[in-house]
Amino acid sequence: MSYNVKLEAFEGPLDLLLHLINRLEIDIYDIPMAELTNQYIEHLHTMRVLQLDELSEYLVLAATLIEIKSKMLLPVHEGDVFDDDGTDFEPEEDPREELIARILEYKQYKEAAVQLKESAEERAVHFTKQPSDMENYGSIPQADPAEELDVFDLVSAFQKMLHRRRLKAPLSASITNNERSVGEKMDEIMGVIVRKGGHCVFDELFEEGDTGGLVVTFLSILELMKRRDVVVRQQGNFDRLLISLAIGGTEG
Amino acid sequence: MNDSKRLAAVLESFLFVAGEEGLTLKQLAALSVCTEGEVTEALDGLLAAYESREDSGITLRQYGGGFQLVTKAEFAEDMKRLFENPPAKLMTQAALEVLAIIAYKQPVTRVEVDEIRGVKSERAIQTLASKGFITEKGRLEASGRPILYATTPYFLDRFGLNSLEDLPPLLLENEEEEDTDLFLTKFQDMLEAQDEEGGSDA
Amino acid sequence: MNDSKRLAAVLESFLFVAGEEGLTLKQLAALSVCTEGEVTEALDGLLAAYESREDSGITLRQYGGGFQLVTKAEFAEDMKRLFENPPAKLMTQAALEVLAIIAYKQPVTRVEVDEIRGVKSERAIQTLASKGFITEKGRLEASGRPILYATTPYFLDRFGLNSLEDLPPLLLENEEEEDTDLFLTKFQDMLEAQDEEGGSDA
Repeated sequence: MSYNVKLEAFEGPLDLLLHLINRLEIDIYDIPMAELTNQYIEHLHTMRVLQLDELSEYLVLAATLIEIKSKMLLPVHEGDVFDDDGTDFEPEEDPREELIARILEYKQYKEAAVQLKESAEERAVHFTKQPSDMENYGSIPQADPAEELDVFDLVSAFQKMLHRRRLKAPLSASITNNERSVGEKMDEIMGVIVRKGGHCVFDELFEEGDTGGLVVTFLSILELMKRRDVVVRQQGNFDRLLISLAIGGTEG
Repeated sequence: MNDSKRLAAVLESFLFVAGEEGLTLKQLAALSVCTEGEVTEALDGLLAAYESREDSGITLRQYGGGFQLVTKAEFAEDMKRLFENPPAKLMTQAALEVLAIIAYKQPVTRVEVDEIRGVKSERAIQTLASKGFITEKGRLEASGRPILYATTPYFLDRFGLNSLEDLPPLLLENEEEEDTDLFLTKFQDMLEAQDEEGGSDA
Repeated sequence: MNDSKRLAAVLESFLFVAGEEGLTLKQLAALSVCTEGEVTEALDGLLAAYESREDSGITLRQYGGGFQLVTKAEFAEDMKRLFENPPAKLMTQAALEVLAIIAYKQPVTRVEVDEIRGVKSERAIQTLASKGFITEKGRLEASGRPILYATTPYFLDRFGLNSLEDLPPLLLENEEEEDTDLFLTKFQDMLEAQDEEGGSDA
């Protein structure tokens, strides 16, 4: 079970290295290899709970660090390197150069990722609407959905829908929470019928749009009928239903 | 900021996002944390502003129990240009959504597709069938015996897939916190319904 | 009616209908039968009007090359009542890093991404593809013909970018100046190297 635990959320060996460089306030262009290597390996020990495949990636970098460190310990090329005027200076390649380049490149993208995230967050405060349904206007969609499209457009379309649905899903839930209970709704319906002079067209009670509300209204009417507080009549087939206050309710 | 103007602006943004579905007075009041009276007043103001502004292409409409933003009737002719010659992107999104759902969840009924999308998909299904991307695949043994839809070999061909297994996996891992919302969970359940019980991921 | 105001109104109604799909300048010009210059001017006017009106809840933005109407940022908190669940954490740090690398270096292979990060990125790439942020873009003409990845227009939209040129420039740590520093530093190192070697670990 402990295999899965990550001590700290490092995104890989380079991320750990960057973290150490920042923490130790190391000049990235002048890395003290011995210190950094020690710290890195020490950190690996405390992170020994890493998954094996991740660990191997950390170990590869550890090996690189050790290699660089040992290269730097080798005696510097004798001879003309230390000429006073430097004319004969032959720039020996710094064994750290490649590492520095890698760290810098990784750092660039790590910072770019932060900016991307900020950019996405800025975008996320603006909400949009679904395209209007053109079928309402009588147009016939004839576009070939596969024209110059690939399977990733399919995925994009799907994700777009998920995103939209994700935003919308709670709407009905939050509205339903505001709905009255059946008891409250029954009182409300009785009030409406009384105000309308004792009669009310069935449909008039169902003017609200959301399903939850409609269900509550319907249940309330059924309950009122059951209690014989109201009577529902229909003149003929397909006629509108009329709800009336029950005269001299038979309750009791 | 002037409070009544702010309320008008908030109502406009709610109505905008709700689009064609519209919102009832009650919903608007709940969402804006105002009384229905205040909302009614603000909506009157909005409507007056839309109608008086010459540079406004939209206006407010009341229907049944609700309100919705709509394009002004006077631009019907211009709208017609859009509907008669719609940009491909506008037309394909619906069809692609339906196709994606059918591809991943086949065989599936129209009602199920509607439920996942939250809108009617009949038209898109017709279009897809007439293009040969999907086909009927028997009927569900349930009341009404609804038609089951599945993708065709032509679909695979056009999207460069060898088999349905080549469809990129949809993101259904719990790892991504983003997706632990109600809807996706529900969708996940639907997809995995046949499979295992949701055992503990120790 | 004032023509430029009418154009603004017509554009608003098109943009309203298109919603999140947006419309490009070119499409708007074609649909409104105006020049792109006229449309640009009218859009500028619309934007200024939205931004100055206190009773306006919407405004204009350009994402992924298309113009779209969106709700104003200042009402984000109110909008959250409509959605309840805040629209989520974006994605993991790993996925963001991979996305950044692909965005800047596209088209790029998985191996290149792995090398920059020093870790395997396969899973993150899968996540990004299934979210529709990246797509396969052909194959590299090299041994194994590895897949090349690139970002999608959907990525631009969700990250609030109009085009890839809008990506913030990578911070190059002032390479020019640093180069000379590096040289000097290096030289110093070498001078100091001898001293250090004796003392430290071995």
